[in-house]
Amino acid sequence: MVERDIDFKVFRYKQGGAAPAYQTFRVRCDENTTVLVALQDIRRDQDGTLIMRHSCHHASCGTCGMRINGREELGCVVKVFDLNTSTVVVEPMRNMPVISDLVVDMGPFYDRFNSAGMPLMRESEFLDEADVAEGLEAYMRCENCIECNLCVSACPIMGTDPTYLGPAALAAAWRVVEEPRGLDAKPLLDWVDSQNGCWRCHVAYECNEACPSGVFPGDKIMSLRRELTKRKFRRLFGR
Amino acid sequence: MGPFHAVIIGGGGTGAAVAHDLTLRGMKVTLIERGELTSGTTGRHHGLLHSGARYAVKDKESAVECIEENTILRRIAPGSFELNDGLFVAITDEEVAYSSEFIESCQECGIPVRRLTHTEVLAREPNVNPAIKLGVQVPDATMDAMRMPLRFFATAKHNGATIKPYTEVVDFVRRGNAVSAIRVRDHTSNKEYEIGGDIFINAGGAWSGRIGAMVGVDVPIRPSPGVMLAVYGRLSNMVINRLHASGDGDIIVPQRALSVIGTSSWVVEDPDNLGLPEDHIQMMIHFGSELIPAVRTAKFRAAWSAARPLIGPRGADTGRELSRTFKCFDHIDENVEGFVTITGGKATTLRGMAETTANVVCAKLGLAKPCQTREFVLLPHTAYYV
Amino acid sequence: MQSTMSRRTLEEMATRRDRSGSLWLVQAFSGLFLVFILGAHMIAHHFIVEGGLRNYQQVLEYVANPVVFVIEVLFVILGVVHALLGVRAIIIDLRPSAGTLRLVNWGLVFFGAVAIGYGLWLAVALQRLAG
Amino acid sequence: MDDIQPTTDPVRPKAPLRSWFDVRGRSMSTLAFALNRLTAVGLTIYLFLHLSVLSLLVRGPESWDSFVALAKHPLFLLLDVVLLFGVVYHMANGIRVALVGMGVGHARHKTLFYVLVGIALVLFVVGAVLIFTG
Repeated sequence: MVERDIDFKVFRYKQGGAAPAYQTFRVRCDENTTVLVALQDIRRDQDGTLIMRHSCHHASCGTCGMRINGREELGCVVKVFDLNTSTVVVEPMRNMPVISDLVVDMGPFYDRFNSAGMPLMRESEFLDEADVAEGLEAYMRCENCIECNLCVSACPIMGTDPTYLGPAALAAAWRVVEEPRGLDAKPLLDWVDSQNGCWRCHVAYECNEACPSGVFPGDKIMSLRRELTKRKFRRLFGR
Repeated sequence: MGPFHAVIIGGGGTGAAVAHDLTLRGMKVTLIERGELTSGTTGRHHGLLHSGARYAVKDKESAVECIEENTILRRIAPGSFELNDGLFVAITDEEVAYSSEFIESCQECGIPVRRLTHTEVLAREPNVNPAIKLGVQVPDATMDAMRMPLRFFATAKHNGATIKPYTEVVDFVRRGNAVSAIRVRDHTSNKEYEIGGDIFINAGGAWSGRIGAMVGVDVPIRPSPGVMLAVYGRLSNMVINRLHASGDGDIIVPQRALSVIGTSSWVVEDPDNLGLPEDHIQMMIHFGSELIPAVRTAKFRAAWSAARPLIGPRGADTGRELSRTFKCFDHIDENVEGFVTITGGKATTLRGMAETTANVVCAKLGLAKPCQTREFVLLPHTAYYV
Repeated sequence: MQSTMSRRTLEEMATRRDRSGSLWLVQAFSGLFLVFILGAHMIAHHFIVEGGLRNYQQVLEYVANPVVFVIEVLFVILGVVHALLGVRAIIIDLRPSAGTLRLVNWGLVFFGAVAIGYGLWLAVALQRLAG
Repeated sequence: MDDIQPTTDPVRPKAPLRSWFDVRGRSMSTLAFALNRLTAVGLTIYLFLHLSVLSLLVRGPESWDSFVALAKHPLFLLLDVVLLFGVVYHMANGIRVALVGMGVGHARHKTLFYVLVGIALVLFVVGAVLIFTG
């Protein structure tokens, strides 16, 4: 297997310490080495104080969101050789407070969901399939959104105004509007029908580009807007 | 004197459940984890909520633990699972012959089973290898390997536990033969400080041997990694297992929009250095495609290794021969007071491991508080962040 | 690790849950109309006449045409509305406080009214001049 | 590094100009957005300049015709070309944003962009030639 030395230019920051700076580490990589594995190798062999978030290592948990060469990515599924650069720049996500190194505080991400005032985040969805195994009502699966924050990091509007609800929360809102499952979606539509809601989006579609999990928040924001436009026109012309 | 203070080292599923259990029993709890929560083995397994059927023939103790905990977890963590059951499929005649022993053993362990014919299996799971001869349906499920344990952290936190990720233990402080404090380094600020406590619980999983060594006790842990492969697409809705005594690449777990194929097994010394043998990835594709042929053509998503914390003597070489049960060690046997280790086990049994540990801890401290975690419905994972 | 969004930010989110978001729709529709009107305006004024621009007399004759008059009036109204809504969108992205935003809103309404009023006056005056 | 927030404090917004116009590593749509905003500012300034210049008409033929003479200077025509680009681009991208933003054809927003901006560029080239030769 081919092996090569790759330089990783990593964002470093410790609370109460020196100003943030980049530190470069040289790591031996092979074809299977992902950026996350390389970072773990750095922690093991070169600097035990380097910290990052990670858990599942296969793009299912959404913890290892970071910026790799400027793009929002999950470190666990980006192979170093696929980047085709001899230096890989690794930085924490944007639009979030950085706790240390590559670790951001996910609090604001969840705060936005909670400001809806109704259950917004779905854990699982039911699948429509005729032949279901005995003893089960329907097959079910976990929702696509893995709450990785990459869309929030990529969004240019989020970068100027944290009061924007942001792509992740809006996408979750659309899931409820699309499939209310007994919930009244009206208050939710009212919630997103605001200056900080779905109208705030400027259609830069960075969220779609960044989404690693097939949620495509940009499309869902547009779907919310279509729904609201219809509603407004209906109201304008007396339903 | 206030409540006893328990300090838990290790923020995986076990530590999470121990923190939850002990807070419910009224103790003051501090948990430290050197990295992100669930960043060791916990988040990284294939996400199977075991029915226990996998162990029914050879390891009844584990099988019974699994089915009991499986039932409890469905009750206390609703929403964290894809409850689609599992299928054990027999492909060879040998496996068909094995099926009666398998079904009997499952029944002995209290695992509900249903035998399905070739046609029934393919009607439910059309992607499964059409050469299969029969299937056995068991109550397996897919779990969200990171969010389910996070619910234990969330609940513990809301009940008063202090959870400190990015905090690594660097030394133990002893008073006489008792551990009286740990010295930790906070990696977010590079500051070191001490945390005192009445009892110290080593929940380091595959790393628990290393933590034990810092205190000078021997934890017989064998970090035993396995390789997993994730491909795009849900190739099945039920968990598909090979109906044989356990082996490599014999399970496919659908998870969100992915399918995870697992797993292999070997033994390493350093749980931080697992590697990712290319031949094991190929093995997953090879054996996985025997279960579901589409594995061969499915688009690659990720391949990774995770270290099981198996209990066993030195000298084990593949880890397959080791039991998957768990054990709580009170190191008073080695003349160390105030230090217990909980290790072994698996994600499915995390609550049970915590119950056992908390029982040991309470007995040591003379605290007569019963376990409440069997019925306590956990907060959603999002509660951890607010 | 107990740091979530500040109470102030959350309150800000709550108070700013106003309906003005759908002004975007006005922006979009005025924009779509402008495509036609501005298209007509530009072609008529700059690409039909020899030399690109009309002299004084040509302009007056042109504006005397009632269809052109209506188009120009519509253009002034839609153009000003579209432009000022755009300015407002940009200002909102600069995170004004609720008070500043109120001030901006009134300022833009005033400015818009003046601009439209001026445009209408100009159109009428030119038509008068044309006789 | 300036757009990272090394703090545990609540999210502090960074300079908006950077967020809007730093298109390094961003996708086509951010470029489209940045350009849209840039042309918007230009066109707004132009609109009000244009309106005020028109007041020359009321002052009589001399002032207007001397302005027309000035407007035919090549440098002025160059500015016209820049303006034309702003208009056609803002128009084409605006149509896309309006449609997509109302949930019309958002699944094919990229195709929409290339088609509309393609048309706009053709209009621009034709217009630019006309400005100098017409």
